[in-house]
Amino acid sequence: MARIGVFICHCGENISATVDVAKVAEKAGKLSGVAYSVDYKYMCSDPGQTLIIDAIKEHKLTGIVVASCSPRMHEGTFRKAAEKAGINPYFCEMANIREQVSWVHPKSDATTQKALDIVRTMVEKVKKNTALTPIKVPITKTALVIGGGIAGIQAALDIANAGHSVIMVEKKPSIGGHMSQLSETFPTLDCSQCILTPRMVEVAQHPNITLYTYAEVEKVTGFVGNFEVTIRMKAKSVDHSKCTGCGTCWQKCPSKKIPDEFNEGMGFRTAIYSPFPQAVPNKPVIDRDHCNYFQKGKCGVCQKICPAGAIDYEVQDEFLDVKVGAIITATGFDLKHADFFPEYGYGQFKDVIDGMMFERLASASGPTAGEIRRPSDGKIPEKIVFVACAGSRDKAKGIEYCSKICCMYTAKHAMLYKHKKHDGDAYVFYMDIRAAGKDYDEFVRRAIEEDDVHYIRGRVSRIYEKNGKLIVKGVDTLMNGDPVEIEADMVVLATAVIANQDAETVAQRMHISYNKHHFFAEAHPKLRPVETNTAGIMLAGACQGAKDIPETVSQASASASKAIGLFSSNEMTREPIVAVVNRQAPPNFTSCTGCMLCMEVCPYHAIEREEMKDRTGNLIKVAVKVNAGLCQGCGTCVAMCRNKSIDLQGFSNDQMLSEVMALLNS
Amino acid sequence: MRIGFYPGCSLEGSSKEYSDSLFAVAEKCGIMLEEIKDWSCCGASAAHNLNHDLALALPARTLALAEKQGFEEVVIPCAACYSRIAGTKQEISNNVATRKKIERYIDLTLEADIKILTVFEFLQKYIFPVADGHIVNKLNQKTACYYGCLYSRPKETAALEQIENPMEMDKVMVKAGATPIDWAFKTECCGAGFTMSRTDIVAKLSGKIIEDAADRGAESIIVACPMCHVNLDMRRPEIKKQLNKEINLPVLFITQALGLSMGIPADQLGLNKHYVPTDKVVTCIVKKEA
Amino acid sequence: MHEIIPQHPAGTLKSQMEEATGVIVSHCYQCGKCTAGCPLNEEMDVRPNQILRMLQLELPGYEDKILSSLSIWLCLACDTCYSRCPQEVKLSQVMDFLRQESIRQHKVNPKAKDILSFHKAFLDSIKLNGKLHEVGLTIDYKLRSLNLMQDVLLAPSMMAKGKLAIFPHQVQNTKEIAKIFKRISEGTKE
Amino acid sequence: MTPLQNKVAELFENGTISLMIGYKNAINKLAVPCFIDHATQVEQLIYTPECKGNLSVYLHKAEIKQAKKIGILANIATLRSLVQLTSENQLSDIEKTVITINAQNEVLVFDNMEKVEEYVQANFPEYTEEDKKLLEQLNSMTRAERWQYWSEQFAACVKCYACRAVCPMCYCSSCTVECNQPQWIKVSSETTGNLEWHTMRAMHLAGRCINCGECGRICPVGIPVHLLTAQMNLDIEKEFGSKTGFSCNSGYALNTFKPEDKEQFIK
Repeated sequence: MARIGVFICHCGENISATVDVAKVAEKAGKLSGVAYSVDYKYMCSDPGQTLIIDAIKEHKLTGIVVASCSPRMHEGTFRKAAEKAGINPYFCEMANIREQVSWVHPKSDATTQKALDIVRTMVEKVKKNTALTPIKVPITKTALVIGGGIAGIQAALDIANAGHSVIMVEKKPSIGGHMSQLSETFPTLDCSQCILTPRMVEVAQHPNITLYTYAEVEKVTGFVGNFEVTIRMKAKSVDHSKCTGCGTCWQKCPSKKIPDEFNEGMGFRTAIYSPFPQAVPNKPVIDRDHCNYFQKGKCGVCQKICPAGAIDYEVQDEFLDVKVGAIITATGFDLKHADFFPEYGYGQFKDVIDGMMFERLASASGPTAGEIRRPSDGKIPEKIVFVACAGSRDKAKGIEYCSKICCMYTAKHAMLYKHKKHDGDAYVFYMDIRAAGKDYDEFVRRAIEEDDVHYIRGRVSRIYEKNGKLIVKGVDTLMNGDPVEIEADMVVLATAVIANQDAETVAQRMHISYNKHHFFAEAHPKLRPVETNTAGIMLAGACQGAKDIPETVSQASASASKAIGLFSSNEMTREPIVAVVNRQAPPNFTSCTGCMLCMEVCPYHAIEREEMKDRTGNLIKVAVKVNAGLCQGCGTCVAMCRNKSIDLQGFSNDQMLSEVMALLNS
Repeated sequence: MRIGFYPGCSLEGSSKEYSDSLFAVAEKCGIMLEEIKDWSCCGASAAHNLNHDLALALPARTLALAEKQGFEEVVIPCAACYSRIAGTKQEISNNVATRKKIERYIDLTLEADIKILTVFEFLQKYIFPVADGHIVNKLNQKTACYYGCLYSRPKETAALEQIENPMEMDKVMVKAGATPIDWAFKTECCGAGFTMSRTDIVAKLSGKIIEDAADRGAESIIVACPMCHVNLDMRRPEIKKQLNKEINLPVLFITQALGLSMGIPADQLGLNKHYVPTDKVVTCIVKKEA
Repeated sequence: MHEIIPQHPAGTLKSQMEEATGVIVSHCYQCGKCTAGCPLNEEMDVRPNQILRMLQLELPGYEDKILSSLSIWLCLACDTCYSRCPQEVKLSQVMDFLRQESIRQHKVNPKAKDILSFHKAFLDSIKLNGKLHEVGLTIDYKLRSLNLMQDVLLAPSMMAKGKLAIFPHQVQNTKEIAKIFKRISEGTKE
Repeated sequence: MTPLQNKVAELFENGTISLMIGYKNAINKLAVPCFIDHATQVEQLIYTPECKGNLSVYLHKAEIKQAKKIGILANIATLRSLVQLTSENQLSDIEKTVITINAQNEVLVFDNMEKVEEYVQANFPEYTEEDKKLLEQLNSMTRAERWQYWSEQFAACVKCYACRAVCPMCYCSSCTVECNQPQWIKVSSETTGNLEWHTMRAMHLAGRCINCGECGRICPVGIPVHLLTAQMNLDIEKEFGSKTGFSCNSGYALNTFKPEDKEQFIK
């Protein structure tokens, strides 16, 4: 016989202002199976919890209903109290009479009645509750870091330094990411490569880090603590265990006219190449799409001259299966390119360039050795126009968000130009200046006040070329909307930060969600900003949204700490709110008929095929079972099952129907 | 299939040579165009400046007549008429209530599913497949292809693939043996409807266009819009005053230029009707090499 | 001509405009790209982005300033503004509306007289013939605008070039066109 | 000996099958199912237009499954249900040989489901004229009239569950209607409970019914119960473009999600 205790909370005035709590407590006390009922000002307070614990002990309660706020707030609190009092915590249920009643209705009898109705449904539910035990899952204490940019590097180093092993996968031939392409960084103007390369080397040399470059994650299965990952090791055509990185091969390679991605196409590389001098590892790969040997079947120069005999044309992509406990996704971003802005002539006029190209021009390791020279004729521009928001905050072009970093890098670009060409003119067309970071606004002011960069508030309508000059047609909205026409030698567009082209594929492979612009979605924008909705998969850097280096590094460390936290115990416990397939005595074993419809609809791939066999190994029946580690308790499978063979613990069909019947039979 | 033809008012008057040359080219290639019977004016900028319903009703009447007469496609060589009629078609097919209202005004029913062809689409679809056999001359000159506003904007009815740097006319001119130049004013506004009411503005805007074309070495300007033609050709005295210099750059309709490459006599193409003499264009022509 | 100018219900200029055109004024974030690309920005007394700004703020006096501006009559409807607007504000439709409202409230800028005369003469020609009669339009326009001497030298040469017809081309049933005008003027009065 | 009997005897003799499910004559020239486990019994086998029953329903029985090598005589509806059952993973552990007789009276033997699928696709059956007429009548009714019609029909139902027993797609070892903790469907035979039962059954068969019509034919009180699922099939074919019993790996229209689906919730 059930002995249920009902505890009605006033929540200060939050509930009692509109609900007659004393009346609810009184009426609840008369419900069948209710042995004790009381109201109290703050149930979640220490005395409130003590009241519950004492009542359970004193009245030998078998289950409790706490009528107060949303279970999101205090279910854990009250379940712990129940456990302390010696009953299974899953015999504690909450009736939400705050968010669902007092906050949304005026004071009236009907409001009190609704509160009572909700209490009654939960009383009926708790009568059907069963004791549940948390699920224990072992943890593989290895992290996978996808992406070797500054985000991945930071996360990998943090986890590795905490003593756990890390596998880093980078799709390019070298780690370093976009940061390795940058010239100097705001707001301190220190050299990007100078601060980055030591970190890259540290990754390569760290005993806890295994680095796979020129590799991609092919498949992810499993669940938090127990992921199984397949990595595609793309054929490098160079045996890195033999290669010494001497560089003879790329000096002699005859395919010399391949646009150099690292220099944003403003220079050339060879078919066998290492992307930049500070690359890690600084050993080459063969770009088969541009290699004469692979395209035309002749050449083979590199193989002939390699002193280490490291060149192998026959090698194929290989697949490696690894087990990891946590995954840090740090796949980075891309920039919107090409003819995106036809009115600005990007792609049409050589001297209309984007921000990343400017970084390469300003970089000491770039194609001009750090001198700002325009791509068309190599002349040093006398006048440069910088256009902010060239693609961002532009609904018509499909990118309505702010790219966040452009205000700062545009100020930096203008400043770098002025530092190198003192008598040059720099104009910035902007809509708003968003410089909200530490020392950021000071930086922009410095560009304006000390370096005499002309900021014009207004958007550019069109850029065209005439007599070797770029005519920039804009407007000064601070001067009564007067048109402004500038004859510039070079134009730098602050193009939008966008998600990687393959972001959607990556997200689908990882089973993580993403927004309409294909940036990966965090579990909660404020309270869980580095986790995804899939437990055990964290986000770092610009794959989640545009961000600058300081923010990227903080986020990387944050996600690393999530992984380290996970690895701090040998196993983890999970709420037992998972689906189960019923079990019956042989020869039925279960009422499941193995139609597998649930398997297809399960968003977490938590349902597996199960074969029932007799002692001699003969197959008797095919059914399904739920992997409790993967199941998130969403209940989709329950809805799909025709003969109710699958049920959700803690929210079983029986419990749900009891709740409904309690309402209907009132 | 019968191809409908909507000349619009200008092609019956000030830009008769556009219509004449289009028919000459079509005839040469064996394509028949049939005028929509009893068509009326599209309302031009006057209607949409003063009354939105009228700006829909006038084009709708013509569309309804074309449908009634069984045309599946209608060629509209005038850019202004094209813009008004394509815009009307779009608005009517997007909004049932508007369609019902307009049907009441014009006392005709319409489906608004007729295909409207610009002169570029017409040339591409019907003339290009057979043109090579008819092109006997090479225009042998640098031309500036001028598209103006009405083909390129608004984006909902734009008849051009790249609205900031269209190439449709340039392709036709390459076919005719000319060398289209890359220039900056392909889709800038010429002043359009202000041709009579604000000649000063027309002179200013059209002057910039002519000047840029001349600066970049064009020997002729090619247009596909009667308003552009009037402003660029007829308003030369005002433009001369505005620029303080005389630029004798002839302005040809696209069909006139194509007609010349097909060996159609200049008179038949109406070249004698222009204000800026077109002799230079004609003298540039050489026989196409076999 | 006045009879075919639509009648609008009461409400602020902004709310009437938004209802009639579907354009939402708050979408404009004042980047100024419309003004930057406008071929006549230099001639305008109130710049395109400023017209939207005034509609956004709705401060006293702004409605009059908009409706009596020359800018709304200078707009050529070339749509350069809309085609490049990052927020897809259909400014040309706003201008169409404002012109009609300016006539209705008798606030047409005196400097726009010629432009309005031309539009009216144009529509009258259509109302009469179903098609535009250029000679008729020219004479009508000259009478309305009193620009009697303008283009006097042009007409004979146009006629000589066969570019002008002395007698109008007409649609077969000109009454049909007149009826459409009548129905619209009645319809818009409702 | 008919060609069918010869063929089946041959299959027994060469060890292809150890149990044959077919039809035999009963009184009043009715065809009833028969189960043969030896070549000597093949002379009972008949195949006449009366052989309408859907024999695939027996494949779920534990006793039949024990036979290991099963031969089954299949009319077109049975073939279709075999295809549908395969797509629902119900026949993967049964070794079966499928025998049918085509329009030219030739005996065809299929040793795998691909061939069955091919045959079904080439000979896909239409609805009978009678069913078409009835559906048309039902569809021309107003909603209220239709409710009235079915209420009257189901008032006569005695809940004998023959419709379920004869249905090859009702293969659950325990049916929801018998689930009593919680009890979803009223068990007593009265109109509301009857409507509940038939509505639930129709929903469970939505997009799965293979239109054999057995449920309607078997009903002792003559309710055309098969029309419910027949109409549902038409709707699903229209909405999702999928036919039942047409492909062995088509997936189920009501739980298949595609990126191009117009609903946004899955994205």
